Amino acid sequence: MDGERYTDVNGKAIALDQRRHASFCTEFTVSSPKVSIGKVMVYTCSVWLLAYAVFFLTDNTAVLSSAIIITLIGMMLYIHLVKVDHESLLVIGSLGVQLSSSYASGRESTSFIEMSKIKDIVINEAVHMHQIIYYLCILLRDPADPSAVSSVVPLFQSSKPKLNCLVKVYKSCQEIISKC
Amino acid sequence: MVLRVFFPQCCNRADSGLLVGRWLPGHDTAVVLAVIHYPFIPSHVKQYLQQIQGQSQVEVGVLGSWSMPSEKQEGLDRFLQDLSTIFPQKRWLQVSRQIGKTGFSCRLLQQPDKEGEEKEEEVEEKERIIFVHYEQRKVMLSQLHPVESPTEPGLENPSEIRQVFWTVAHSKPLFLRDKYDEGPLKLSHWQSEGREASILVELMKQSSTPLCLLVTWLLGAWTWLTNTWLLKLSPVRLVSSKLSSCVQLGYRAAHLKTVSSIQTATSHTEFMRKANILMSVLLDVCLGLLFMFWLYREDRLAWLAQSLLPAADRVSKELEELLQWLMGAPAGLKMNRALDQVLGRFFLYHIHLWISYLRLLSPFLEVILWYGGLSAALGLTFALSLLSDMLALLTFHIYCFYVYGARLYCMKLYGLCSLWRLFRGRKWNVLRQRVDSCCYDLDQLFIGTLLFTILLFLLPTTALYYLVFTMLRLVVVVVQGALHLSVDLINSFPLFALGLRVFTPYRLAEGVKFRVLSDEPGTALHLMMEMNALGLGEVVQTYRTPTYSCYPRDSWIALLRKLVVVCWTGTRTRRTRDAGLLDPAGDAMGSQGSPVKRYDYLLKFLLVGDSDVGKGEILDSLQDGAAESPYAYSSGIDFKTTTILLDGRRVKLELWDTSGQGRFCTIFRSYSRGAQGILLVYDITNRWSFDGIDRWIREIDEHAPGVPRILVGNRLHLAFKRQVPTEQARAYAEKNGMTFFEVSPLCNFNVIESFTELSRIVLMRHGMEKFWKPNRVFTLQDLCCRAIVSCTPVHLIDKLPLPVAIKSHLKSFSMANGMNAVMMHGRSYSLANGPAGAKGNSLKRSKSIRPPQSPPQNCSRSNCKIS
Amino acid sequence: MGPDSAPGPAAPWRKVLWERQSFPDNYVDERFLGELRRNDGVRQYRYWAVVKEAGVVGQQLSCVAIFIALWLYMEQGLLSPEALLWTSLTVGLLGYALYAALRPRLGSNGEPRTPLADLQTAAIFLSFTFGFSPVLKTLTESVSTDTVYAMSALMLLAHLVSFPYAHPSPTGSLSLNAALFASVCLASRLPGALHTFAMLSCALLMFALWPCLLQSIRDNAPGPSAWLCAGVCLGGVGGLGSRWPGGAALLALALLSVTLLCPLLLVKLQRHKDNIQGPWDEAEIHEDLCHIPY
Amino acid sequence: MDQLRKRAARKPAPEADTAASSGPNGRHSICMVSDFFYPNMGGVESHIYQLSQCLIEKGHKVVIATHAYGERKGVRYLTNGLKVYYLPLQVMYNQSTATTCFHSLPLLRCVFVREGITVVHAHSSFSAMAHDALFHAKTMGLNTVFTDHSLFGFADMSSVLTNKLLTVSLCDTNHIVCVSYTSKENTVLRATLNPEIVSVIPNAVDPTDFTPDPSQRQGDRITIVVISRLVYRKGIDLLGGIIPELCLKHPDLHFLIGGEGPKRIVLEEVREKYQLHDRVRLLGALEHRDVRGVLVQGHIFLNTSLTEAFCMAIVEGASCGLQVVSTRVGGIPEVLPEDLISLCEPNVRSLCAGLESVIAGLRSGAYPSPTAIHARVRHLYTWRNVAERTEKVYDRVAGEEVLPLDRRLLRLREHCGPVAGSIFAFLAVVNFLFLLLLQWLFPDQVMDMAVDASGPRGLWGPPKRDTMSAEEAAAPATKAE
Repeated sequence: MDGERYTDVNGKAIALDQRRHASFCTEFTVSSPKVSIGKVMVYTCSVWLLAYAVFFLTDNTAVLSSAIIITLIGMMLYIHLVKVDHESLLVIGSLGVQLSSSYASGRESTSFIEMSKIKDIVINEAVHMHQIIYYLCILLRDPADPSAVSSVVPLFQSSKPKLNCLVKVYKSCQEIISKC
Repeated sequence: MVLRVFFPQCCNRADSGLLVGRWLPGHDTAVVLAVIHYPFIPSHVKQYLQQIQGQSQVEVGVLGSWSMPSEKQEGLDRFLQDLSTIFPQKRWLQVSRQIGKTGFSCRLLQQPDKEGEEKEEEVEEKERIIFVHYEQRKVMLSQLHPVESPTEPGLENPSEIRQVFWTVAHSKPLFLRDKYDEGPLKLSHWQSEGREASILVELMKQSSTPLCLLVTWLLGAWTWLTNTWLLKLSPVRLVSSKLSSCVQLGYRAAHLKTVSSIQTATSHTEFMRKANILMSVLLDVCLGLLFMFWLYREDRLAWLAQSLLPAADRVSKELEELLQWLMGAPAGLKMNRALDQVLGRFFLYHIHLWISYLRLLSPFLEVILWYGGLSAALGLTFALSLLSDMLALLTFHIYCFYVYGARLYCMKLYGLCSLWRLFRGRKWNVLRQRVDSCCYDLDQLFIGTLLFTILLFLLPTTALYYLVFTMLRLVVVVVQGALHLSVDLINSFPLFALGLRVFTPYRLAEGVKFRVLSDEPGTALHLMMEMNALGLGEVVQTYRTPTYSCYPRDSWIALLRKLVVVCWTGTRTRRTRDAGLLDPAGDAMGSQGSPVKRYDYLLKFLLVGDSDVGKGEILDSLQDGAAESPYAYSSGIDFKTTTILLDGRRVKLELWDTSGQGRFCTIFRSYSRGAQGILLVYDITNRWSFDGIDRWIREIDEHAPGVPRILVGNRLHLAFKRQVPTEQARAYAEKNGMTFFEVSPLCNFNVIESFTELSRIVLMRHGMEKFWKPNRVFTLQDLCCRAIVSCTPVHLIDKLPLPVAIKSHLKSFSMANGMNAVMMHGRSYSLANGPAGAKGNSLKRSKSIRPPQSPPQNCSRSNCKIS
Repeated sequence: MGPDSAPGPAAPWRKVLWERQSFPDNYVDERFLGELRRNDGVRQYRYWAVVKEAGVVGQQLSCVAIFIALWLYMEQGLLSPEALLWTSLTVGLLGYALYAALRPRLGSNGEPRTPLADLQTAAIFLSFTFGFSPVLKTLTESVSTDTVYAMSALMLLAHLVSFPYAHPSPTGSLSLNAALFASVCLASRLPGALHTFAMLSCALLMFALWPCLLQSIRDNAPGPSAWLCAGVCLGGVGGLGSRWPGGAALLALALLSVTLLCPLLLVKLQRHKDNIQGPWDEAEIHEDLCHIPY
Repeated sequence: MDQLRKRAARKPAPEADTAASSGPNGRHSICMVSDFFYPNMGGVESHIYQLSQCLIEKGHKVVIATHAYGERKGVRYLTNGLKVYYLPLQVMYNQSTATTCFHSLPLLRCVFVREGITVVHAHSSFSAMAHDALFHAKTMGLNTVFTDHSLFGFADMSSVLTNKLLTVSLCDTNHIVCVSYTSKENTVLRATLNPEIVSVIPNAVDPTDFTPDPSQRQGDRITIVVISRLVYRKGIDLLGGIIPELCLKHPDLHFLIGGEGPKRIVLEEVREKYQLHDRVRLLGALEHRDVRGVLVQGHIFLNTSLTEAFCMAIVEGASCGLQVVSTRVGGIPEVLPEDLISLCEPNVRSLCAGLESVIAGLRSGAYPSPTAIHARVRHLYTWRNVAERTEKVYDRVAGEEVLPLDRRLLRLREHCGPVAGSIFAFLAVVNFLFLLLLQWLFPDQVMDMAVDASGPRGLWGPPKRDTMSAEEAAAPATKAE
């Protein structure tokens, strides 16, 4: 963990945590800021107030209850499916690369890619929404002919770090891959 | 290089001994399977390993030594090192645990095979070794996805994890040995508790065999029954294919067959499939029994039976009211009174018919229901499909209405489309696949406009009927679709797989994930390998048993298309034609032998001649001629494609049948555009048709000058009442510089030959040889064919003892040479472009036409003499 | 900002790209836009010639008016279908005689139609019209009257718009079809089947055959044709005026504006014409490439 | 408003000093914008590609922005690290994007900012994207250059409208490049420009691609080669008239026609009517690399265009040593010296006469050998020369100052007339506000600068691999950091 401050493509601050388990095994964790209680409170309160206003005008309680339920469900879905707290990339030399992302609700989704399937790890450029960003991605080797690229696995999809952060990750990945 | 050691968790605390396992080929990876504790006798170890290898095709070996810190420590290391000499290995692991350290420490001894002084070299920095701990039981039982072939995943895919899984899974015999039994060796590895349960399983397996046999026999009987001639009759077959209950029956039978097969499932997928099917059948039957239990209490059946008939009556009454409403001014729509009345009466009559049928049916209804209810014993699905069938039968009249409405509406729409084109003074050009402008005659315009107006004013009436009945049909179909969907669900639901996934998630593994256990400096890296359970959606997708209802009858999209698009079939075919027809590089040169096409040249021929001279017969006689429907009605044109062999080249012909009436000369004009050859057809039993040829030739010279043409006398099989003598026809052909044929599509005589010659002339005229002769190396087959043809008349080829394919090939060759001959003596080509063509070109080309090899006369004679 | 500094070199500037010249790229010669030409090939119109040409439009307009007037007569029962039939028959025969008389002199366009073919066509016309007239009668009875009027008005307008005024014969498909459509709509509102039949045959005479005759007359005798047009116009105004004065007034206005006012405007506005030609213009192909001599 | 004006006034400053920082060694960073680029093939496309390559050789930084072609979207790298942005914009009508004046601003701004663009160079007046780019660049305070590749008439309504649009979009463009003097006159008239800011820089051909090879010719015949899209503007109807006349006169005359298009029907009809199937060969659409192989088979190159700004085809033909016969339209008379080309009026008779004379000359062997012709033509038009002259334009443009918003509005008003002027002034204001919004949402400093991969001074050292895809490209780029 070094002092350098990183931001994502929208300028929000993110933290990059690099942990070396061994000379050939490194784990990067990009953690985006936690979901702020205050903001959530503001949103929910605003929605509920609105619902209450409607209820006040047309006094049927269905509006109120439905508003409450909808906000609750929406929040649940949000923290369970959308909001990613931190994404981590575990590079184990000669064994493989493991990407995992943990959601705000604590749900973890992990996938492991063997070294034999990986062709290279590169930084790529892409058009995202209406801006053009750099992103880190793993090139999978095509089993048919080893020189070709069958598909691309983008890394750190939810928290999109900026170039300097990517370069840092990229360099140490490259050195591990090149060593083994 | 980094060394991976897969270490079973259960051996963490085992006392010291030998590590038994396997080095994975292609990776420097060691899979530790068990630890043999000493004291032991090396020879025992070796033979034990031998027999293990015998039982499981895994080359298990001694990997190294394992030392657990305890008292009587002294001399242990020395001893362990000596072991390495006893079990000669290329690489020798020395894994040991120190007290107070969680991590292992490991030394790797390399020793050359040759008997030299044992050079021992220690791995300098410990981090070069990864210990991957795994849970033996889970790994043994789990199945990695996507599932692959059960053979060893060795060279074809170097995936390391898969190899580890394979190794562990296949060394079951080693685990089945009990630790505590009286063997010479003591091992520590995972082993199953609860032997009794497994014994029970064995007993069940034994007992299930005769049951399976019984079921198989029953099934055999059933299949025999279905294959009896009675059920082979086409109507029965058709009906049974339409009745979803029959389909369901056959489907279940197939299922039972798979389940009750005696040989054990070898591969994972097969096993899962069987289990799933079994579960779904069981579930199905249980539901069915429940249903029956509900159905047969406090005579719901009778109540159903009584309520059914009134319901049907109500439906039909509703329909009648609907029709009455339609026959009035529905929703204030202005409809044509007369047509409205006619249609309404027609449909009303149908309803009456229907009601009378129902009345006939009524007394037996309850019995039918009772027996139908029994079918639920075969499973709920069966009952459901039976229900849908009954629904289909009860709403047959709605279906009829729908069909009538649709047809009427389609016809109207076609008419309006083409007449609208005429209204704007356009016409659809088939060859170009686009709308061209053309000037019609005055009377054409007048009549067309009259018809257009009439149709336009009648359209809303029919459209309304179509709409209403489509709606009705849609309701019925939706209900049926829901039934089918539920049946499908029960049929294909992978219950067993889901159970596995829920209760023992590790059984269906999507992959693995690693957890870093301890990274204290100085020791090797320790990882924990865990299973990544398969997602539920994945499970359902993978193990869903395929069902019969995947075919479009039940898929909603297809169904909607059937409902809505019925009236656009015409346009659909046209669009498909777009793709199919002449490629943008439209001329025969453009389409020269690109390998993807299944033909070398694409030629467009026109069959012209007066009406009913049998152009249609000629086309129909082409067995492989793929027919294309006319692009819209009132065109009177359709075309077939066939592929002929010409001198060893595949030539694809598009044969356009212009309808004979003279009125269509405008259309004929547009066709003659792309046409590269014309067959003038007349009927030898019909004098007029022969005289009509003059007019056609004039037409051709006007619209398509110089296009090669041949004269074809049709219906040779009616030669006994011929009115056109052959000699006269041939003389006429000579005069007009055409080649002449008399064909008979009935006995398939000379038809293909005539096409072949025409295409040969056309290709010659396009100067095709220049394209294929130089870059063409004669295959041995071609040379042989030439040799044979040069000494065999064409009619003898059939008698040659050769396979059919080669015969046709030979024929094509002999035809080729024969044609050249005909063309030479009948100077057909040089005159073919008589009036319109430029003399200079034609003369000079006639020289260039001369075929290189002079063909033997006899075969050409034979060609012409036969006719 | 001036051109990039370059001393006026000795060699004069040439308008070529293939030789390097010592002038800056953005050099502007005094011969710049030298080949710009304005308004060449603009033909000057003379007023009366234009009026004569516009007469054809007027007469077509009034043809429609006459048709409408006839229809009005029929609808109000002031004109019996038999009378209409006989008159149209006689007129048709006269017209055909005139046409036949004129034809050999114009000659030369394709093969001449034989009288037999003409007879056949006429037979087809009559038989189809007669056969369909009952159907047509019931066709629009359930459709409200104003709809029919609107439709037919629209169609007549389409007929007038898409009528090939330069060469009335052969009549353009769209215009003829539109006219026939309108006449069918109108005829179907008439009281009896015979009325419909008469109306349709009259429409045929007026919209299909009259243009051919007019064309041949124009080709042969330009002088009389102008008076013919004038006569038709007067007839239209008069015929319409006898039933519907307001419409007649409108028609008269329209005729005046079309035949006199618009040409006046055209001639007046000629002076303000200003179009630019130059070497950049797309060359247009003059000769007729359909039949090249050989 | 005044602080808006302040922003506007302040806006050019960073651009200016970047220009200054790259000023002394005269290194510009240029963004070529056009709808037409590879995989679409044609004159404009090859012009952009070759020009960019030469500019990269000269040490400038060049990126290309075009719209996405089917699967080809995102960022790609071509030879020498020439970076191409295939932006996902909606294509409306034959490969030209739909324009709303605004929706392309965010992406184009992103490109301009992250590449540190100093000069925006738009191509082809048919491309809506190019006009958008000019508009946005002016809003962002960048200098702009526009290259016009095509001629327009003034006769009909549509051309009046398009000319008005061109007037508006070129009204504050710093410099305009035309490919021939005729095209310059045309553009000046259409856009009512000051002719001083219009430079004439012809297209070029790569002479090494088009070398003669007389051995390919067949001695027993005379072959006339025609290579063009088979459309009306290329005068295919004339060709259809020419073919039968000449073929009837000269039995040893053969036609070789490459290209595809709606007018193919005409030629096929002629061929069928006169049975010239073995003398007139329609080759269909040709790849650019096949063109030379077709050209060298012929003796005469025929061009029947009805309008051409600068006909590259005849230069290619001449470079392959063919005798060129062409119509005297547009800029064609300026292209080749009189002895290499014989010009005819655009009608069948004159073209036939010209061809007759050339054929006679060929029979009598009056013309110089193909190699001689090639030797003369090869030095006429080279991309290096084009690049040098374009560089001059850039140098001149980079110095000029960009009008702030208020003066820009005034200029629009007085230059494009009260109606259109005020409309577009309004649009410009809206665009400016939109830009401010974007700058507030995604500030420039948040965007990370793109690594410069192009050219000798790029980060990849000497370019070695051809057409590398973005992934492989970006990897070394970041390695080198």
